[in-house]
Amino acid sequence: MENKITSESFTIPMGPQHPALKEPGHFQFTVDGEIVTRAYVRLGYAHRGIEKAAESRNWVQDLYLLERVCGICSHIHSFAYCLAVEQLAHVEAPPRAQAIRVLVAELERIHSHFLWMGVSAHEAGFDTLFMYSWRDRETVMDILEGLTGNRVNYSANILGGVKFDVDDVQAASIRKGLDFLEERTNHYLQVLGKDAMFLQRTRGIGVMTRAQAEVLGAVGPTARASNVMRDMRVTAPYSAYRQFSIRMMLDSRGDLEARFQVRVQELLESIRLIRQILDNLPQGELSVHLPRRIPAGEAAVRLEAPRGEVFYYIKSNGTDKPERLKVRTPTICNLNSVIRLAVGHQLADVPMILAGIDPCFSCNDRMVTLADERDGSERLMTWSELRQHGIDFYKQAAK
Amino acid sequence: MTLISVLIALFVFPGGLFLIVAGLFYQWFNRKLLAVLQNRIGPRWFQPFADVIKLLAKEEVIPDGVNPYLFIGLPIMALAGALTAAVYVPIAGIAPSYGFSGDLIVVLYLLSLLTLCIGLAGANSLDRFSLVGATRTLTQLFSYEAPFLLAMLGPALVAGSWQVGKITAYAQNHWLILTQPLGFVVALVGLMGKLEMPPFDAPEAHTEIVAGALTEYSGRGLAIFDLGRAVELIIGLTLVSSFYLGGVANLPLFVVKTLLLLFVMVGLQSLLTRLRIDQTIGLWWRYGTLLVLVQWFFMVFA
Amino acid sequence: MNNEEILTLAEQIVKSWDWKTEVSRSQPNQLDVNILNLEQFVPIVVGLRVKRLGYLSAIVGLDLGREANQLEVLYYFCEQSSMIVLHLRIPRQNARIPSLCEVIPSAEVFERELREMFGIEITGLKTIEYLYLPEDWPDGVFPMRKDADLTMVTAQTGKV
Amino acid sequence: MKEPNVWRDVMNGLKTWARVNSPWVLHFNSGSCNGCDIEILATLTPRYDMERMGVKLQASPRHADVLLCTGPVTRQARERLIRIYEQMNEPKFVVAVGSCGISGGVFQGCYNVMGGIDQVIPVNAYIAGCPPRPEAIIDGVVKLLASLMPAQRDARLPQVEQEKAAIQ
Repeated sequence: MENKITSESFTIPMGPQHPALKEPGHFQFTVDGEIVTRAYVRLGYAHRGIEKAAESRNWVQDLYLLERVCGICSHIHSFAYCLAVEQLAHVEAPPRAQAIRVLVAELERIHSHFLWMGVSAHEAGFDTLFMYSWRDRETVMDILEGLTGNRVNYSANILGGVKFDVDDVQAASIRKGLDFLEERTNHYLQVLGKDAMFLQRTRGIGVMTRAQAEVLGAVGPTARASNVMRDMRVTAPYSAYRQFSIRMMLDSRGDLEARFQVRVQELLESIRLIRQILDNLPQGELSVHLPRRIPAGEAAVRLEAPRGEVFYYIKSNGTDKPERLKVRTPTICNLNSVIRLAVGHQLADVPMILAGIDPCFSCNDRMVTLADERDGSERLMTWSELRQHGIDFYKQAAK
Repeated sequence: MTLISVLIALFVFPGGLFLIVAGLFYQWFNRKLLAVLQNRIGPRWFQPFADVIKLLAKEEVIPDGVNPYLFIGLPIMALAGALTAAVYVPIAGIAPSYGFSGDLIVVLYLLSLLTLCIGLAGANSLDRFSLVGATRTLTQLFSYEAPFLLAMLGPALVAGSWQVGKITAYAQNHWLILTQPLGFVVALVGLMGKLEMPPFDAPEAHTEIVAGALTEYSGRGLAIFDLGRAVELIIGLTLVSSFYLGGVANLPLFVVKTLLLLFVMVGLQSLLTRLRIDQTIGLWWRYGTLLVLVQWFFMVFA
Repeated sequence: MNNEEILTLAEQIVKSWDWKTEVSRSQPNQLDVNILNLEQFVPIVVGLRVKRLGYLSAIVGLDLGREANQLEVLYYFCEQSSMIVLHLRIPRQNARIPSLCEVIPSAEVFERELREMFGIEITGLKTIEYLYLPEDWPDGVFPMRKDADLTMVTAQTGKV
Repeated sequence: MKEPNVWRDVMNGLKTWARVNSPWVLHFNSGSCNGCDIEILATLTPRYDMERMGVKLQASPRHADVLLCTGPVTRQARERLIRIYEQMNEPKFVVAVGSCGISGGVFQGCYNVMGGIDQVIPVNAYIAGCPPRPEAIIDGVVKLLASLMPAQRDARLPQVEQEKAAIQ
């Protein structure tokens, strides 16, 4: 009897400790049977207060702090920070350093996209693809380790340049790894586009139209899968992307399949770009000197992280510490779309939709929240509350 | 004397201990093969045994608000059901210990008892994930049960008996996979659904609902359910291979045929994506049942 | 439209009507618009939206310190490589700005953050619960303000 | 009198053997940067394959024996962490993975960070690194479990005694 009462609406919490989320974030889905009728997000489990902490540390310490905003896209955060600080100090990193930064950024994109492919295949219950894509990901991890000495937080950047050089031996080993990755990527492109069982889980699921994507402020591959032209590397080229141009991958379908296709095609494009950089690596110094105190001023930079546009704002007051540092990460823009897209879908599709934007909560949580979908009056109910609510509801109905 | 032989049949061989050990071994084979297909090394041969022993030694907490008798009783009932079913099935190539006309139906329903118990165990708990898992488990039960039953009745129809022993005897001389290929496919895939193997693991989809109906179980309860599954794996494999693959007259034949069947199932597992629960139902009722009915049509009129 | 055209058009828009604004170009690709009258803020954003000049990339809050006794909010509208930055300055006490949610739904996220971190009331913002700070966060402490008293962590763990 | 003792020893030995060989792991991120989390995930994949040690990633705290914790504990995650720890059934072990989990790491002093995992729940093993390599994570878990073996435990006893004496 009680089950009957509560079946009218049923809330499923997801996270913060939840296998679909490698990171904490709390989702709540109200379901009717298996259909989601409401979605709600609560972040803050990984909120550490990095922006505030950055104000109390000096410019060099901040580099290492910001690298740990996110472990998956660590390079792009320190890249953005360095660009902004260099802009404030009116210096530019030497061409060779810029090329190496972009090189690492693209390698990181490859690692991130492979990681995402595995995780989303895992969400779909396709563990074989998860295992294979992570096995292949180890190749790019080896390359990164060989280059920088660490598998995850590379700390390749220093203010004014990069820490290490790429010599011929390393270039050769990168090329060798890339050949393997290219072959595998082409294979995955086929699998993702042809496997009927997989398409059943992706085709036509979580469709976001171009207009929706623009209104919801989607960025990165999520936006590009809905045919929105937003790719900072192309529309607002920075650093070495001015010399080494990249093609924007677009798809007009806007569903999960499109997001898969866009990302896998970006892999091929990144591989092409890395080869081009290796062939035309500029000669010269690796870094320039930056003063300990950065001149007062403001700088805002926008970079293309694997997940989309990342925005850094830095204000300096002329001392050895920043006055204000603001980070806006891509996931926060894309989460908006998830909570709206989830409504009306099957509960079983939700992890896939979530994985479709490649969420990264630790990025966000440094400074953000988000919530709600419709009226904002969403209420958390425990199971017993819900039950009591149902009993009261029927008591009143009986009167 | 008879009492002793009955007890042995129930607790040692072919029921009880033997089944459990063999079931765990088959589980290892399943996991190992899956790992190899996924390019991994996979677990060691004693892994399922270690898992079960560890679970048995682990603290069991009965959560607040559940019926404690049901909480403890359901796993035992599930295992008992599966073990009882073994008595009527030609395990390890030995003719069934007991049999009566129509025991096929009893076996099939004893096998469903496990699923039913898992569903009830989930519904008994107050955990949301368990409840969704229970709903899915029972939904899936209703979707594959009919086609699977129909597929198992195909051999019964040609053998002219609804007794497992007699069907097996008939099937030893007839490779029914050749005459009833559709039935075989449905029975094989139905078995995967019954065992909640991928791609039919929506009821315990980790990424959506944690561990499904058994989220709240730990320790002993989980171990016993696990044993129940292991036993069901063996019985299911035995049934399908003895009906469709030309019978299991002796031990080597039994081992070869059941492992072959398991190999095919593992291959399917590693190749396929998890189906959504509505897709599962669609698959069974739209294609599964239809296929078997087509099969029957040919059997009756040809 | 190239960057220069975008910025010129934006400049024309914010200078039209009787909107009280100060316009400057701090960077070649950046247009800074100082909005002097808070009530004209939303109409200006609507004006930019109508011409599809940029999407809201980020909202940045700034604490200008005790001497200035002001908070500043920057709205970054980006299109291609050009940035149109709207500056709002408000007093630290009873800080209040209008919400953009009606015009730009995705602004909600940024405004909530602003509200929690700087204690700026957003008129018209529907959801006002703490959504990113912990539930037990003390009232009236806004972590990103320069004078925020954040000693409670040290008090709780006995560690720095 | 002797009979039951032998029986008990055998059963205890069996239990320990099973525990060492079948650690089911639950992963909790209490505010980490994901670096450690992806490395934990990497230990499941073909190159490292934790399943060959019997490690299985579990989703429900009720099923898990070892809690792998990453990251500094944020105020928000603190309660969840305690609740998950309490939901786990005995015997249970906690492993702090990464520098942040050990001490708070680079996030020490942030207003929303309480410090390392051991500020909140008891920790049995620490794995250092930022992030630790997958090999290091596997090594840490194995070392933790090996310490359950009576032989190892007894071998460590004199050392512990010495340390105790030294402290006194």
